[in-house]
Amino acid sequence: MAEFSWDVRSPLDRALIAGSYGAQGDAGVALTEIRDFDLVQVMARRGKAAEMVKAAQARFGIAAPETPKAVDTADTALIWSGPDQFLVLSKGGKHTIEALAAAFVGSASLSDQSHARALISISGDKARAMLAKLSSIDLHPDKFRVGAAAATSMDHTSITLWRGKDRADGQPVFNLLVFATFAESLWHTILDSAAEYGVTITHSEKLA
Amino acid sequence: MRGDQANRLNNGGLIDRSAALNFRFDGKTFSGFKGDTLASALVANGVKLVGRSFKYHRPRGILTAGSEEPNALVELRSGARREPNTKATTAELYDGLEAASQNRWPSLNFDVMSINQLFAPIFVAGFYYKTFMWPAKFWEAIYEPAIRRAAGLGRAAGVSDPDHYDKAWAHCDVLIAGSGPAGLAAALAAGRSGARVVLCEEDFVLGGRLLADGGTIDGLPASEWIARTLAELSAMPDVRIMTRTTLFGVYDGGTYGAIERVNDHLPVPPEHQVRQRLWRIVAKRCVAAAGAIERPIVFAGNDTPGVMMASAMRSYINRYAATPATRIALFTNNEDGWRTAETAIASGLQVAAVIDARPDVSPAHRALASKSGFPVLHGAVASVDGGKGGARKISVSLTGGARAEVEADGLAVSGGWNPAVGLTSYHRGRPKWRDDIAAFVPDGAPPGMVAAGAANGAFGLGACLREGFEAGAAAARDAGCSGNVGSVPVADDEAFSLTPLWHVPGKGKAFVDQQHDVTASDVELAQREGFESVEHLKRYTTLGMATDQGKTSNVAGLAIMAAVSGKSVPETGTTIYRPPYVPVAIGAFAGHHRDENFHATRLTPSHHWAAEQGAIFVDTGLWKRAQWYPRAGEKDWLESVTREVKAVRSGVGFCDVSTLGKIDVHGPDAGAFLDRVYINAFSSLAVGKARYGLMLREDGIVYDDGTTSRLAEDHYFLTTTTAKAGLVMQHLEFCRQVLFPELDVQLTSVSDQWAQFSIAGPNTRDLLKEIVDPAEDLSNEGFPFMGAREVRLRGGLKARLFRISFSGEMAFEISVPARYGEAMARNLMVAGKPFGVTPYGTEALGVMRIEKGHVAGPELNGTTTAGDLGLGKMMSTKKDFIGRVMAGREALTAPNRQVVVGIKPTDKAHRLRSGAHIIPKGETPGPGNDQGYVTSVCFSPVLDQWIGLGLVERGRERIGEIVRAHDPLRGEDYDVELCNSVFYDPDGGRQRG
Amino acid sequence: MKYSIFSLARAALSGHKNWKPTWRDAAPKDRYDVIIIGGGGHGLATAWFLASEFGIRNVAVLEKGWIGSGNAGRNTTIIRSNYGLPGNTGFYELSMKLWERMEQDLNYNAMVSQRGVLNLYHSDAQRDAFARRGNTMRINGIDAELLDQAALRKMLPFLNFDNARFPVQGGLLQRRGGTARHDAVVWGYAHAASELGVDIIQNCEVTGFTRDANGKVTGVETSRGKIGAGKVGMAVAGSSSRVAAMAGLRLPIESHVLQAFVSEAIKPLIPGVMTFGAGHFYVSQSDKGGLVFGGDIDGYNSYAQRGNLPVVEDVCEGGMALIPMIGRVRLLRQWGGIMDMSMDGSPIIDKSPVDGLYINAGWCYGGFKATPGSGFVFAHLIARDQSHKEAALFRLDRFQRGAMIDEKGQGAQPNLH
Amino acid sequence: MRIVCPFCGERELGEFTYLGDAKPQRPAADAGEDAVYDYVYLRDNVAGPMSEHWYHGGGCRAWLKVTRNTLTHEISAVEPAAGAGAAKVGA
Repeated sequence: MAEFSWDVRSPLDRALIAGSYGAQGDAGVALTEIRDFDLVQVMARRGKAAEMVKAAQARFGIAAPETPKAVDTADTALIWSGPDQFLVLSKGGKHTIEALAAAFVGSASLSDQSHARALISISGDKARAMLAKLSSIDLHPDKFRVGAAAATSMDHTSITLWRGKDRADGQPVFNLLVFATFAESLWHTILDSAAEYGVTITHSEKLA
Repeated sequence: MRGDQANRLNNGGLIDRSAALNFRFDGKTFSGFKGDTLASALVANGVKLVGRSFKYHRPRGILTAGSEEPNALVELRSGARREPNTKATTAELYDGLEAASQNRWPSLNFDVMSINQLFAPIFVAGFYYKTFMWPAKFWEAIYEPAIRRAAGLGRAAGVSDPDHYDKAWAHCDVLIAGSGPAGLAAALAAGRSGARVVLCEEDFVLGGRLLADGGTIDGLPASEWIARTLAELSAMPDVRIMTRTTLFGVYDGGTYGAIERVNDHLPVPPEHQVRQRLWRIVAKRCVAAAGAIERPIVFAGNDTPGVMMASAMRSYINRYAATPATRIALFTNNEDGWRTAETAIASGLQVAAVIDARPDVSPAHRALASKSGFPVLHGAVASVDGGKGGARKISVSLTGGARAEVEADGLAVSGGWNPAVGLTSYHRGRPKWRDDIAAFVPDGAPPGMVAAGAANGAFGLGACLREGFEAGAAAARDAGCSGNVGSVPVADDEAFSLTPLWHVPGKGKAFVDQQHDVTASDVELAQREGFESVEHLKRYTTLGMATDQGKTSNVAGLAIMAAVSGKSVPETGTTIYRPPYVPVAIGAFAGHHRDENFHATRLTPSHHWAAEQGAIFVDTGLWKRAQWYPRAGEKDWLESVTREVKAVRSGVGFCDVSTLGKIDVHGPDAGAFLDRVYINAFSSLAVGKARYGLMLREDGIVYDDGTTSRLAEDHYFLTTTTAKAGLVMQHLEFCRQVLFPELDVQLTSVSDQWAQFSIAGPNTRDLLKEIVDPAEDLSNEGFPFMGAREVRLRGGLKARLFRISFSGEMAFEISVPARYGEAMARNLMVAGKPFGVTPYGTEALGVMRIEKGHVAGPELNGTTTAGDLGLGKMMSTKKDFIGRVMAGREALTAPNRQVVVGIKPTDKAHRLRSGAHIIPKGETPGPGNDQGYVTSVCFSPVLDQWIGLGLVERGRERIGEIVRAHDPLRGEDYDVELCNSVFYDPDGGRQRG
Repeated sequence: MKYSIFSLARAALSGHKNWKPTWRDAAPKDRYDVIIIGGGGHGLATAWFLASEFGIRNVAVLEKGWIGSGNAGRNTTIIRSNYGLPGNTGFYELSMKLWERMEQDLNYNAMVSQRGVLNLYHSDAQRDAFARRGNTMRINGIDAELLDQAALRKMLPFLNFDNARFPVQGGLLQRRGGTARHDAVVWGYAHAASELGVDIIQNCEVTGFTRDANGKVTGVETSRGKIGAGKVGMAVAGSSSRVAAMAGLRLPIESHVLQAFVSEAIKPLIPGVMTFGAGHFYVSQSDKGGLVFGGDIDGYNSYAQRGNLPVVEDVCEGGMALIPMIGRVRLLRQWGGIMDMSMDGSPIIDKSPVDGLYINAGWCYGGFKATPGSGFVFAHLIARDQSHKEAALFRLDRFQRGAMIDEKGQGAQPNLH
Repeated sequence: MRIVCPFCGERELGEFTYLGDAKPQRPAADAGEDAVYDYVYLRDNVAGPMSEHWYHGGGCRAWLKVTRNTLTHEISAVEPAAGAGAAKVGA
């Protein structure tokens, strides 16, 4: 019998080189890839939006977002991803599609997206300047506040973007989910856009 | 000519005399200062001859001090960074700058092509339309190449642009174009209101005309007021001031285009930085405070070097402390022009005379003239003598008919001012005429935009400040910002009295459009020949089509047309204003998207593994797919592909097919939904089964195909072709949201969730047994052909397994979550080693599908019906589905349609090529017997010959017929046999076994 | 007035004071045998062919603005006959042959320049599609060559072969393709038609049709009064639906905006016409020196004659991807025209369901190259009440019959053609 | 051009894909060939305000009905397609 190893590789496994990139000096942008997460798309069935919200409340203890927002619980983030649908982002297998199935029976359809996306956290005092090159939406601190989310595009590629809690140093944090097969390409575009500000690159196993 | 800034004043100017910069023009070294433009540095060095004109190669100097410059165009920089047609008047000086004059040979001073001037009597507007017609063949061979070589201006680098560009978005409440008094006042008011403000200034310093003309604002000298204002604006966190940035276009929904010259003031951009950045600015309101452009008066010799706009002369003297001439004459038809005389005197220059076309001159100016000892001549400049060395003598027609001559080496001209109506006219608003200033002012501006200050025809400083301030305050208010705007900056309003004068009749060439060499008589000729509409005038004479887009010439041209056609200027009207306001580098519009970054790249989950294996990749849409896996010693791709096919057909191979579109279709009505989008039924599909489905467009033509499996009562897993994945998703969402909203169905793309591999060949089951948990029944009974279900793999991982075959072999497709994709490829190699497992690429996949007669992209070409593809029987007659009705139209069901058929050369050694046409034997090829063509070909290792599929008229009725494959493009014509499209295992025993 | 170098030289002696108008600016008469609505290239060519080939000289061309003010004066001036489907192939070649003799026919230099049109391919599938098309052309007696990368490297060394996302692999070349000076085509037809007695009436907007009791069109109502006509032909691409609606017709046409661009004039850089196969970009260089380029339509219905930034960017991205040496060349001017986008990407030249009204429409963005051919076959249709054989498939009812001529295979979605 | 997506807010043109006139309604299964021909091929080709289908494919994937003036590109109304956000139907 042959020996297998089912080791996982993130879509950025090859492209991400931890360290610094671009202009020397204090890095204006920090990029962190967050690896190995569970992500489930929850879509309300026809006429069942209210039931889905109720089911989410029961399961997560908070209301699922009905407008473009991301809400956090202790161990998950619920991120709006379209009308009557949201993503459940978590780590550690507590909220896998199997774990959630029972909660949404009859109210929503679930689709596993855990492997369909890469998750990149972008922060730093030049994060907005860099994102302005890629995103057509207004990320002004008063317009895109902590917890704001958007289903949008970067570089003609669909993404989900939401603003996390500010870093300890007060700098903003933007989380970005990109389709896995586009991830390497977008990553290079991000690096290209960020190079003039200086970049620090890391990866993490933890949700921010 | 001396290289030591002989024409630099000892004091004054906004230049940094501590920062001397060396530069080269036409190979000669000069020096200038930080704060200079190339033009001002040339002026300071006494350089008058800067370029040659487009058609007549006339010597030209510097006419203006801004982006409206028609004459002083140079090739800036060298080598790969050479930029043709760069305006010396806006090129910021840097140390080491290199510039060369253009459109001359062999040199600027001695230009052979100036011989064109001798032919000027023939080279009138539109002359080329009337000749060069005979002999017909001579146009491409002789005339046109000569014309092309003579035309054009500068030379492009001719090699790849080494610099980088990017693009960015900005958002604001109030966008302001221009930082003159109106723009700064607008920014103050809007900023104080609390609005988010973006102010764009094309210059590298803020201030606009204040920089040259000064003035007193709020009791402060203009320079101090600018500094104070800048300090106040800089303290506002939501006010963004962008210098070196030109707002060039207005698009829909409050979207504006701007170009930022980030590093054009440096020899090369610093590392990691771009040369230029394209901004898309989204603004709720926009204040167009782009100022006005002083207009020339058309008279003979008005293109002589040394003739300069009066305001430009002030700019060179006051802003740059550079004197364009030592003895200056002024020709004006308005009060404002006199400022140049004042400036000249204040700077210690001689004023030779003021020629004023108006009947009266103010007492103050008359007093100035007598005090300074220069004559005031009532009349107009009739001609200028001088050549490439510059103006020498000016002859004047005095009111009343007498003539006078004035000796001067510089002539300042002011014909009044034209508001910069470009931005406000880009939504096809036509500017309206104002008699009092004899100029067009904005009208019909795009929604949300308002003009203020000189751009709106308000020429006094006080008025500019008031209009700008009010416009800024109103814009902020409209955008919902209500902070206290404070008080409006105050300044006096200068008088502006003007008597319109466009053209001084006389002998000699009088230029309207200096860059394109359009003369007043060209305009008259156009009128005579019926090109009286301003658009005809423009097109016939090329007036206003040069790199300055007629900023200094259009209004004069149409005024002259108005005069000769007996109409008023407003009746004559303007041409359509089009963006960009200034020419913008194509590279900036492209930004990051060039070379390998032109489009995004999608990588399959096993990409890096395949790369390790040495795979050759092919672009398929955005995807990189492994095309084949060459091995040492293989002489070409065909040998590799043939090996891969043989390995699959005799053993087992696998191929990453993750590029297929994959869609989760959920919901109680999922089956009913699929019944409507596919021609065949899916509601009847049993859970655990897969079925091939065909989708039509509503016009009855085949759209896409793929296998769809039912994983649960309310869950289907649909696959699409690689090419159509995104479009099918969009189409299905349209069906779900628009056409059939009553159905309870949900769609999610899971294309990226699953790494999917096709495993094919007689040993497939043996290999799978190594991978799949032994508890799973993979026998023909336990997992029959077209079965589909979730299985557990060794190690516990869950996967989806589909018993489907594209190759015609015993085959499965297996899906694992994508992050396991690479491990899957490695594990298949390990597990398959005993069976000789072979990874195969898209070429082998294609070979096997052709051998099997499966249709793909070349056959699903957007014009074929299900019947054409031999799939007509799949069309259900028991239900409605997209495309059902239109598929029944007569021409789509005609018996003589071209249908899919197999094709093979009768000579087994002959290669078959796609794109060859099918012609009946014994006939001469022509449109009447062109019966179809070869769509797909491959070398079939099984048949040991080239085979293919084709679309051939009545093909299925003609199996066995020998026809010609006619391929004149490749010089081939050979016999082929029409045959059954399934070349391999026609009864399908292998895939079912 | 005969144009030649001699007449020019003579005129020069008299200071060019004796030139007559290129065409007579006519006032409308009460009635014409044929009225052509639309003073663009197609309408004027139709009038000229009616007069010169079919002996019908009592013709008026009605133009709501100035002649050539529509798409005739807004296109990127390309001429070619490299089509692949029956209906198109023969028609565009007929047109090409007329281009080749136009200047002598009209005594007007329209600067027809057969500098070659090259369509680039970047994949095997594209090559195969071009091979199919090129062979169709050859079978129809049209020149076509399939070039590989090596040939292109020699011919156009500046293309991005080695650093490209989608490397150029080869191209389909029609050497007889090229460009022509668009405005001059309009003026040339106007000049020649006017010489034969055709009335060219500018600033005359058609506002309706007059019909008899049987519904037959008897003339038009215009901003300059009623004008009677035996037959009325419309050649108003961009406005076809609006004019047809005056006769109560709905057409299989949508109006879309196509943007086009010109750069500053530079010395000769790009020899022929080329089309990028992996993005939306095509380019040629005008005799004046500007790079004339364009790409895809904006994609939404529009009569605004202007477009938006995403397409500008898309086109320039294509340009930079293909020809990275144009990065520092500056875009000088952008504009937009209204395209009659038909449901299969091919034109309609047919009698309309309304007696006496003839339709010439649906040119998508390919109308310029069709100008002489369109004029000829439309004149034929109007004069003989029968389609010319090379226009026999451009029927209005082809959509009802399922006989579309869909080169791109995009179906009834005009913005994809 | 910018479209206010009822779900996402104002977004730029590049996020949307155009389909066309939203007025034609897909005929019933038994409507016959002429009705379907009309639906598939004939257009009013409105010069002025027109109701159109746009797809927010670069965002929330909702199909929208946008009222837009084809002469000026001005957008006066945006509403979701009947089945976009249909989970709220009857809720």
